[in-house]
Amino acid sequence: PAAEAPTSQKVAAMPAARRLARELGIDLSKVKGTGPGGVITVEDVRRAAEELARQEKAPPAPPP
Amino acid sequence: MKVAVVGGGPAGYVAAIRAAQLGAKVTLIEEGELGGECTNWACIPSKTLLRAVEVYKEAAEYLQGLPKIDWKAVQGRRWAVVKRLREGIEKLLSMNEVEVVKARAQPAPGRAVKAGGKVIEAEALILATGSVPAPLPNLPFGGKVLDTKSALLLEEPPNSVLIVGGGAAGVELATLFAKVGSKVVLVEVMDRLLPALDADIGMTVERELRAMGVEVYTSSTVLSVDDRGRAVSARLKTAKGEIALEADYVVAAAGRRPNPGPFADLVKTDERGHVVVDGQMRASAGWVYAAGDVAGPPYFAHKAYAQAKIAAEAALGRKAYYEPLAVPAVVFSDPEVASVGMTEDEARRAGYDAKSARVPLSISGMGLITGGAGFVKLVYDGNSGRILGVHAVGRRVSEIAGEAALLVEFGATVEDLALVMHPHPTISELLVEAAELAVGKPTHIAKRGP
Amino acid sequence: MKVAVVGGGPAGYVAAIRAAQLGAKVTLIEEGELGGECTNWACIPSKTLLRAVEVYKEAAEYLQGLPKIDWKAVQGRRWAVVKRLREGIEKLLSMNEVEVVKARAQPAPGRAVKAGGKVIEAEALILATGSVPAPLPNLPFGGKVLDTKSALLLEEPPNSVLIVGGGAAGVELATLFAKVGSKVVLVEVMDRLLPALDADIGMTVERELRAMGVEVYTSSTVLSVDDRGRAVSARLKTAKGEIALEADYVVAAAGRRPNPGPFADLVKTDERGHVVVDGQMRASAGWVYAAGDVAGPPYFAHKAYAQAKIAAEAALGRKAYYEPLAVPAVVFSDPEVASVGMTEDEARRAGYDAKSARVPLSISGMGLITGGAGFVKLVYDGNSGRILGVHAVGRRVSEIAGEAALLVEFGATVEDLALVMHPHPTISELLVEAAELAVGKPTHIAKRGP
Ligand SMILES: Cc1cc2nc3c(=O)[nH]c(=O)nc-3n(C[C@H](O)[C@H](O)[C@H](O)COP(=O)(O)OP(=O)(O)OC[C@H]3O[C@@H](n4cnc5c(N)ncnc54)[C@H](O)[C@@H]3O)c2cc1C
Ligand SMILES: Cc1cc2nc3c(=O)[nH]c(=O)nc-3n(C[C@H](O)[C@H](O)[C@H](O)COP(=O)(O)OP(=O)(O)OC[C@H]3O[C@@H](n4cnc5c(N)ncnc54)[C@H](O)[C@@H]3O)c2cc1C
Repeated sequence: PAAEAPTSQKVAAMPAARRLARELGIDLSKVKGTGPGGVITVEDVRRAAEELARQEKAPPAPPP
Repeated sequence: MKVAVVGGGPAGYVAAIRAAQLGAKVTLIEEGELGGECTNWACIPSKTLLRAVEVYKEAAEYLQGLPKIDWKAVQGRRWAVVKRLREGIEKLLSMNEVEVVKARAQPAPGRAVKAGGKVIEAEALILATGSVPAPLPNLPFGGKVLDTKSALLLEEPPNSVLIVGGGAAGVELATLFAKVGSKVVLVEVMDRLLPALDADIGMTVERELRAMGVEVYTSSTVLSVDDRGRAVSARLKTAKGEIALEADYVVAAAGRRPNPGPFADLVKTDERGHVVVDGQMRASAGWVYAAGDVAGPPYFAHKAYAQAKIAAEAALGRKAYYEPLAVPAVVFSDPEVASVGMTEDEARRAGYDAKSARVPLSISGMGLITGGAGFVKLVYDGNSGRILGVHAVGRRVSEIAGEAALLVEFGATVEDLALVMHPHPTISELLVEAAELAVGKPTHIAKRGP
Repeated sequence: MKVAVVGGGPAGYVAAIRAAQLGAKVTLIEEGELGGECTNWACIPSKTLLRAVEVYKEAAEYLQGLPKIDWKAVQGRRWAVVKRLREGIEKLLSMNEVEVVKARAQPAPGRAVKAGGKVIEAEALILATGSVPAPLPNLPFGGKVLDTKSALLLEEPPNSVLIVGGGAAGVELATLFAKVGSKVVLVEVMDRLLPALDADIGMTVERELRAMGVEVYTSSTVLSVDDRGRAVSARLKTAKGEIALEADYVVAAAGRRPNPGPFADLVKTDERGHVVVDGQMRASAGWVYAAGDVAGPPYFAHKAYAQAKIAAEAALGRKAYYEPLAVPAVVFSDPEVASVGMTEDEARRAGYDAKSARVPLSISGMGLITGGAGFVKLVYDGNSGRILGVHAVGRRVSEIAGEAALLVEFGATVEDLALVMHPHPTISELLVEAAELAVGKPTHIAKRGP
């Protein structure tokens, strides 16, 4: 799902991270930042995207 | 993919280069000079002239008797710099295999533009037609009534000049002419100079211009100007009543308007005439993009560059968005001005626990070496410590505006900044001092009360 | 808690202020002037004089006939700036309730120092005794053989001067005197000027000094100097053989040595005499800390500030560590130098996929306006894009060194930098150009081949 609304200005993210989030349709408010003071870096966005891809590929958990 | 770009200023030539780099076949159409307003008639000429008068004026302190400035030499240097930059742009366009058409462009039926008798078909069109000077009400340009471009082309500094408009262009021109001894009167309709910026900035610039001998009238307007051929006589309405004065020239530096020209019918424009664009710089006609002055304020070359890159990338299908947190504003008055991100008021209105920390230039070595007047102010969020804006006045602060933009765009906190070593002695050290003040451990300024 | 600080230079007064802010009762002992070497005799005087000759020399381009420089006025301005800063430091110390003792300090039995007949007991001692000029081999200071401090105190610029040492102080002095017309010979033992920095920097500075008329001899040494009272005659061993020359003065700018003085017996020192410290600036005697020049190279005031804050915080039990990623080096030659973080070689040796992107100043508006010579180079990791170093030469680059340090300390990538708007026209824009070059989309420079 592409994030069409502008990224929230209250989420602290590095410029390249904001750009990549736009390209990959990642919601920055759901990404954990590991940069200085918890700033979201481009690596964090990449990791979040991989995580999302894994979750989408994984079969839905069987009902208990 | 074929892309047409109209306008060869900062927005146009940069859009053309970026589109070409991404593989497009690009045609750029320019009716005047490559480099546009900025390179040929505005940013570069003004800053070249300002640098010359800066050293002239400051050298006077160290000379026994100062010869008159050689204005021919000053203008000569200006042309040398402009020529070199313009030729650089020509070369960059040719190396990027951009076809340049020197003619006036207008829309053609379908997805095409007409220029110089040719019809140029294109899958995407980028409008970068810039802006033009707005005349004062009832005061057409011509004779002794100059726009900023003509003022920068004068072959001798005027003996006296009335500058209307206390924005960036007005205060820069006032600085320029005051330093070579012109009698300068500067009129601004709002209650302070540089009214678009942090209030302390305008007040500092006004005080320093006055110290340089400039007569400043804020909250004032020009009632009438009478061009008498050899000079003009003007009547002003000021806070203290009406006054009459004479000057060699009047310079209207009070504003510019967008210049969509014949393309105004092709796309939706706002009430002032700017092309209306979305976050990807796309206009109402989906194949048309706009960038630079024509796409709306603020009018800065670096904003034009940034929008141009987005427009080119979006035109070529990239998911690029124009959403800067900070568009730096720089004014090359004396002292200079740098303003990035939110003012304290803006931060408060945006819902932050807005705080600010301000340090005077006079506490620092380089501040005193270069003159001493001015300050650096950080605006930050009291909860997170995040830096939201930087507002500075002082000689050389133009060079710390890039760092200021970085701080805001990187989401840096005052604590982060306080811990980064900055070289001594520089103006950039004042950013660290302000950050230390914000965290309660200032070094070169007395600690604020508890 | 009681803290004693020995030395009132950048390290000492800053340590005293920080310790006081954290609640300590602080005594600072200084035998000379508050502000130390930097404020009184080095950084500030040299930069004030350099600014004066910069405008003098550049103004000459715009004057019909240049009057001689009024060196008294230049030195007068220097004293005014120094006095203001020194008085500021005095005031800051008193507002922070630091007791100042004007005397020479030496160790006393137990945890105490002696100074001016008093014994000052302290739980922590911070040594900030700085460094002193190192004479040339067999060439004691005195007569026509000057250290940098005396060179900066000359009442008239020399007609001719031999400067020994092509480091920061040497090239700054060469710039200073060349601009006011002195015949300058500059000798450096290594194969390039500024040998501690990126190789391209030294080569550029050498070329520009030569263009200014300075005779530069690298890979050269002084064989002998004969002080004949009214002048000196010297013999040099150069790459091209021996040469003899005459000069009004010789300036030894080839090095400084640490100055632990009577405290050398109290703590462990290294083979050059620096106090050995751990990551918290703690010396071998656990209650003793050191900061600034006496704690080791590099010799910079901003490094002294940073270490002083760490020492004060550590002395007061805080978990503060001195571990910067980048100590900016700045040289105020013409063109200026800014160097931060790793060179390409250093990055390679540290195991990175070291890459660099370099852009000349001459592609930019402000680069040409201010003179044109120089470049900005980014060193980055090819895998992550992370910026590891910034190396620049050019007028005004001193003001982008703070931004450069921020980039390195923040772990910013070239992509991050490429996306931050920098104001036009400024030197700081070149950082963005270099970053765009690194990501393969340069705007104002032809794209590198594939
Ligand atoms: C005195 C002054 C000083 C300034 N100083 C600075 C400064 O220091 N820093 C800064 O960032 N900004 C400065 N600015 C603002 C800056 O000049 C503009 O923001 C910038 O030029 C905008 O670039 P642009 O490409 O949008 O438009 P322009 O530079 O105006 O270029 C538009 C181009 O399009 C061409 N054109 C228009 N219509 C057509 C058509 N139909 N067919 C063909 N060609 C056409 C024009 O001939 C022109 O060359 C200054 C402005 C002024 C007036
Ligand atoms: C020509 C020149 C130009 C320079 N320019 C720059 C520059 O532009 N930027 C920069 O960052 N650095 C510059 N430096 C380096 C800078 O001056 C030093 O790094 C800085 O002064 C170190 O500070 P400090 O506090 O460690 O020592 P110092 O400034 O040397 O201060 C030490 C103080 O301790 C006092 N003292 C010593 N022993 C005792 C004692 N036993 N009792 C009492 N008092 C004592 C001394 O009197 C002195 O005041 C320059 C150096 C030179 C020589």
